[in-house]
Amino acid sequence: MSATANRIIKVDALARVEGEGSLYVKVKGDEIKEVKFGIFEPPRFFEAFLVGRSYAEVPDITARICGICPIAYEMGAIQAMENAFGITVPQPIRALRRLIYCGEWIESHALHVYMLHAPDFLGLPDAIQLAKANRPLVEKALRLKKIGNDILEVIGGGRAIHPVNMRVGGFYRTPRKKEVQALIPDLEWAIEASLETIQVVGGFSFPALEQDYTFVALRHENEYAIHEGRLISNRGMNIGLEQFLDHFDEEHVKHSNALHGFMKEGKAPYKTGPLARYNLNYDKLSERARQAAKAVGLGAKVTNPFKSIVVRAVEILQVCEDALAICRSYQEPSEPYGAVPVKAGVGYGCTEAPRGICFHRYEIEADGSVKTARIMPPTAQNQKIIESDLWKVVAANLNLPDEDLKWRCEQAIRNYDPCISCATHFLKLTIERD
Amino acid sequence: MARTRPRLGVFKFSSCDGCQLSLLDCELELLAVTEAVEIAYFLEATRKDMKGPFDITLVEGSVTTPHEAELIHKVRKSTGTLITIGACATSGGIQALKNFKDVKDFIDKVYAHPEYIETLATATPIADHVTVDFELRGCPINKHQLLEVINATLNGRKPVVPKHSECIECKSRGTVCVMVAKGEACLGPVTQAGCGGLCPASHRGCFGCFGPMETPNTAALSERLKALGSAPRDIHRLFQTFNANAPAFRQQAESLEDRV
Amino acid sequence: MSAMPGEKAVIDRERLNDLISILNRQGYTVIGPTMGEGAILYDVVTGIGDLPAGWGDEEEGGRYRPVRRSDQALFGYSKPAQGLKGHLHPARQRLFAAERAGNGFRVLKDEGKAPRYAFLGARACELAAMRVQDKVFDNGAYRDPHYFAKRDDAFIALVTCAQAGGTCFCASMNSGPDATEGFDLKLAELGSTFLIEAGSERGAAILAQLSPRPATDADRQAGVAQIAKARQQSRSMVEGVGPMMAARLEHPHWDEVAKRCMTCGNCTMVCPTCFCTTVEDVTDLAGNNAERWRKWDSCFSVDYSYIHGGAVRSQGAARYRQWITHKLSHWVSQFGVSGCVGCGRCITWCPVGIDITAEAKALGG
Amino acid sequence: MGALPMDPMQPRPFRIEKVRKELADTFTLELVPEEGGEFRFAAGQFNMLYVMGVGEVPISISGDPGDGARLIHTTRAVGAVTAAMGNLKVGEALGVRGPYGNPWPVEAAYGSDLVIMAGGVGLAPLRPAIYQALANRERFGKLVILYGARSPSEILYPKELEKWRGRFDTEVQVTVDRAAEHWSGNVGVVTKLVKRASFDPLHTVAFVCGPEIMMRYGVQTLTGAGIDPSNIFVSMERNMKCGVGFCGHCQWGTNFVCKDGPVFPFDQIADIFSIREL
Ligand SMILES: Cc1cc2nc3c(=O)[nH]c(=O)nc-3n(C[C@H](O)[C@H](O)[C@H](O)COP(=O)(O)OP(=O)(O)OC[C@H]3O[C@@H](n4cnc5c(N)ncnc54)[C@H](O)[C@@H]3O)c2cc1C
Ligand code: SF4
Ligand code: SF4
Ligand code: SF4
Repeated sequence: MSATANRIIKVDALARVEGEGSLYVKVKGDEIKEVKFGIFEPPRFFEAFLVGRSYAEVPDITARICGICPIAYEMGAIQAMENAFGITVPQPIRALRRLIYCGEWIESHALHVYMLHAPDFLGLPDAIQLAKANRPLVEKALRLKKIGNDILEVIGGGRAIHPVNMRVGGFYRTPRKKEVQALIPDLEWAIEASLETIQVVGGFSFPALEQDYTFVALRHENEYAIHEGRLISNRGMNIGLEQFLDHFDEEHVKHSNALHGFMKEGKAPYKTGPLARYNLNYDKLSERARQAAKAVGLGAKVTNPFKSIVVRAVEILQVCEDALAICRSYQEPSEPYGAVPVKAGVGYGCTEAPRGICFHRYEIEADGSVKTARIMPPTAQNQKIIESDLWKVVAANLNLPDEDLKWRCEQAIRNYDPCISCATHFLKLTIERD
Repeated sequence: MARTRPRLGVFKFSSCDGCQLSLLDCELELLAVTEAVEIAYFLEATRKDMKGPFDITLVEGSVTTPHEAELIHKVRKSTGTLITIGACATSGGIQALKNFKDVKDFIDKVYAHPEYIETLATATPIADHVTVDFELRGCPINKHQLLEVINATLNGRKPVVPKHSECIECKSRGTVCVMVAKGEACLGPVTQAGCGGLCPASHRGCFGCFGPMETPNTAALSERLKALGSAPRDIHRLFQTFNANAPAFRQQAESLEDRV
Repeated sequence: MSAMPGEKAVIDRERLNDLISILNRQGYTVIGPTMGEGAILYDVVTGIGDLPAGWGDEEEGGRYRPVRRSDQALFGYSKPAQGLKGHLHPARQRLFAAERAGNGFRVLKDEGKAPRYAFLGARACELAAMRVQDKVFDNGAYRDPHYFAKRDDAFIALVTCAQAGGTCFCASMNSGPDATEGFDLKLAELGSTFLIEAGSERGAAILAQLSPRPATDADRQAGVAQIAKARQQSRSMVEGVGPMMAARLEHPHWDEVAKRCMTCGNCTMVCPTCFCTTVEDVTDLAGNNAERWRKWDSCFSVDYSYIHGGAVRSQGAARYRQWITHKLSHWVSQFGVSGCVGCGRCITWCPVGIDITAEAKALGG
Repeated sequence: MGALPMDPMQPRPFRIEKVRKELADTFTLELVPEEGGEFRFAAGQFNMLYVMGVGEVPISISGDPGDGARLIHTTRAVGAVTAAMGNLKVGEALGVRGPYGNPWPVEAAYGSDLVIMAGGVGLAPLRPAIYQALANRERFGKLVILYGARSPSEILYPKELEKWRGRFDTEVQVTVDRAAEHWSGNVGVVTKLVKRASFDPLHTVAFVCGPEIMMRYGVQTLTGAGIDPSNIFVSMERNMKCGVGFCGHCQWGTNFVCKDGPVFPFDQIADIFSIREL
């Protein structure tokens, strides 16, 4: 192929991601002119129509931002309200919250690892083909995913998508002991299955790409942070949620309906999600999780984004262990929820959605209505860094035929398990070479 | 009885992805579904991008942009049975809240460069644009109902998706009525069954994910909610959430507007 | 003491534990009142600890609240939220399964074994309701084996009411608060003891094992007084309601009720005599295996009266009319008994508090 | 507890011996029980027919009550179950429960004139009565068959109607709502035929079956002609899920159409016949 010929590579819609986005790559000779990861998911204006709603409705409404990680939205909104009203929930409620979040992680990670991402490493279009090649593996994957959903259903009030049971101050109904204990045998199985998952995906071959990322994740003293903590980075940042907007911002760029997040300092891109969590909270992983990671060659630092699939597998193990421990020690709380002293104020919430931090800030009026709402979903925050990864991937693979390059780019995007619905959704992948 | 495998397409419009995820959430049945139908287009699950025509198409999401308004006609032309899934596709969904507001104002609130945003003033259900063969309600849909609709379509029977009230489902599972026993505001009596009666079983009132039931007497319910102490504003909010644009709910909310 | 049917005796309340264990040993699953999530509900009980000691209920049109009593009565409420219908005539019941065989299909034998129920604490109105449903499911020409598999052998330990609930009107329907037949044991809670009598031989045999002592006159009188008190009810059904309704099938009042009625069907779901069902056909994806299920239905749903081209009862008014005229009038012509036993559940559990006795009065006027 | 006693809700498989397309949307199935034996029924009774996995619907028996060897049903495909039934092929199976319901009182009409009035597929449930009457022709006075269809192409059993018309002892009159060019017969509603028919109203029994609106006018015309309401019989349709009085769906006033009907003497239902939405 001549270096000066026009090459246009076009993929209209990126698959195996949630939502709809596009990629546009312009190459002139060996020079990359432009890389745009665009999100054409039609805007749905959540922040605008939350205004005037009651604080109590916000968790259910924000859940609808994303069907893949509704807990991230419900929990973030709930914590923000509790923060505004000065509520601290008792330990058993906190444990249940972590448990349901573990459910979302198991479900989402199992879905992504096996059904969305693994086929890339195996050169298959989808998990259906994978099932043809290795049906027992896919059956196991589905069972693992189901265990995540079962947790969501038991704690969330009967459904995994947009669960109905979480509220400001606790839960509408706390599950009975026998309902929670019924999850134990499956979780015991899930730990074995996640160990096996680490083995399987750890054995994939990973395209070379090392990046010097700025990682941002939640950090909690006593646990692998999921639903609570301070925000830290590998560059020394350590802030409370209320300082988030002092350090981070987002901008509206033409090629995307999602706002692009950046760090104010140096207007720099940053990375959130599994790799960030792993690198920043390695010490909080369970011994078993660290050993399993080590067995497939993962140390305390991982900077190849393609290895995120292995990190996700390690995280599945971690949350299965956490979930099992919570189920084993579960005692029915005396009250499902506490009083909610509504008052005017500002509240912040931030949790680790499976794909990264999800930040909420609300201003509440004295009658409990929302005055302003601001939500920064993980995928919006990762957009810039995705583009930066893509830049490198394209540069390193210019010799690949269009089809292969396109696929490699898609795979690089899928490293982020981007949830475009959240970020606003339609991924069009266009690679233009002139 | 060997049948030819029908081709299934799954399309997304403005939505949260939750309804199509419901298909992947059918963990125990998923492989059987992929054996019974050929998944020919389903972006969330496969890179395979097969062109139509499709025998069965599932459409998630509502029409909110000029592009979507065009696309839905192409989808209709390329499919046999068109099934819409979810509140977005069947009534406009949560984003139809913008129908009641000034969209420009919304865009200004959320985006720094409103000029980049291409959107229609309304979010509308698919059936407002093209003929729909079956509407499956819910925010999100119930995965068992989704399987039932696929199954019934394959087997040529009428899907068992009753249109009666949520109360019937609630009572059938033995849940204690939260409105009667706790005085909670509940949309169950005017909401279509389908979710399985989740909210009352979780000790809270139904908030209408499945939209209006077949003959919803929303006025009678509003009166009752008022008597139970709900402020008109709260009743208005209740009708104007996940199925705000469904006619019965929209009208009830409108009739409360002067008192909000 | 040997207990003869009809003879009254007294047992201590702790003896209920023995009663439950004897029934369990005889293979019965004992169903009794429990304090469930938000209301008193029938559920499996394994000892008196499961019974709702000290709980009563407050009931009005569209309103129910469990309330604490000043004593520790085990049966101190009026009636559980839903009756025993769900046990004998479950909300979902598989009728049969079929599998494809060659060109045709085979109907598979149902190997399922029906549960053997003992109902502890059944109220007189609930027993009356069972006897109403007996007539529905054995109509002379056909007998429903699914219902009778559970009903035929059911053991009934009736507990008469010590007081009426806010919506009860069984006295005017002659179906309570006392019953004279159809039970195996009949109990009345008198403080820490129970007045008890057997209504069948198997009841008598069990009673003999409960260390009964003969009832004194004072015990008997306390029992009589209790029933008399429970007969004091704030509601009653208008007299001659059957013929009256049959003559008012076209009446402006139907449209008036329709303004309030939400056609939600709660009344039919909680009614212990409502028997209507629909069927559901389910298949596997390949269509090689099928099942047919029977599910509770309600005359308030549109599909209920659907015939090709449209529903017969498209209007809410017509559906409310079907319900109340069936309960109070047409049922009598069909089965020789009223379809309403006056339990008041439809009044309590109607979310808007529509009151069958008030509507009957309004129509009669 | 041992095996459940005979379950009235359980269908018996019958094999399809023959399929005949009657009209564009109407077909006749001839069935024999897979387990062998005969199927006995009375004219006017119906069966619940089960298409495996699709559903079960009430369909009148339209064959000859004198012939127990074959069970015959004529069905119009209007929805999911009837359409699926129409797609069944010879050799496939259909579930049958029945026969149910009250029959046409053919024997009670012995000694009188018999008027049979049918509209559309309503002729199917009456055909067994016609077979029975013809088999016992000498026991009746006049035998009059009045039939109305929407158009000439929608006339059910045209050959048989022709055959019966050819008999010297039977009067057959056919009319259509909308005529086509080649149609030289009557045009108009079926009730118009009553005037022209010859029978002795004081000694006549009439059977009426067709759409409810047609039956309403039919009964009016027949009583107008002097037939006593107690001698007029109509066959009613209501939603049915069980056919044996358990499901409640077919209630109509005090009646269960499945067991108190579908055939009713008009005088017994006259007071509710015209109440809307009952
Ligand atoms: C006693 C009796 C005898 C009948 N005899 C015949 C006959 O000989 N030939 C014939 O073509 N039709 C007859 N019908 C009508 C036939 O039962 C309906 O056309 C059929 O039930 C439609 O079912 P579907 O699923 O195809 O249609 P849909 O319109 O999809 O109906 C859905 C469901 O509603 C119910 N339903 C709809 N229409 C009727 C109806 N008219 N009666 C009862 N249930 C209904 C059924 O459960 C049906 O499955 C008779 C009906 C009754 C009550
Ligand atoms: S109609 Fe009402 S009062 Fe009568 S038995 Fe039924 S639920 Fe009880
Ligand atoms: S009142 Fe309605 S639901 Fe109840 S038995 Fe009568 S017809 Fe059936
Ligand atoms: S009477 Fe009450 S419970 Fe019954 S359908 Fe009407 S509103 Fe619902």
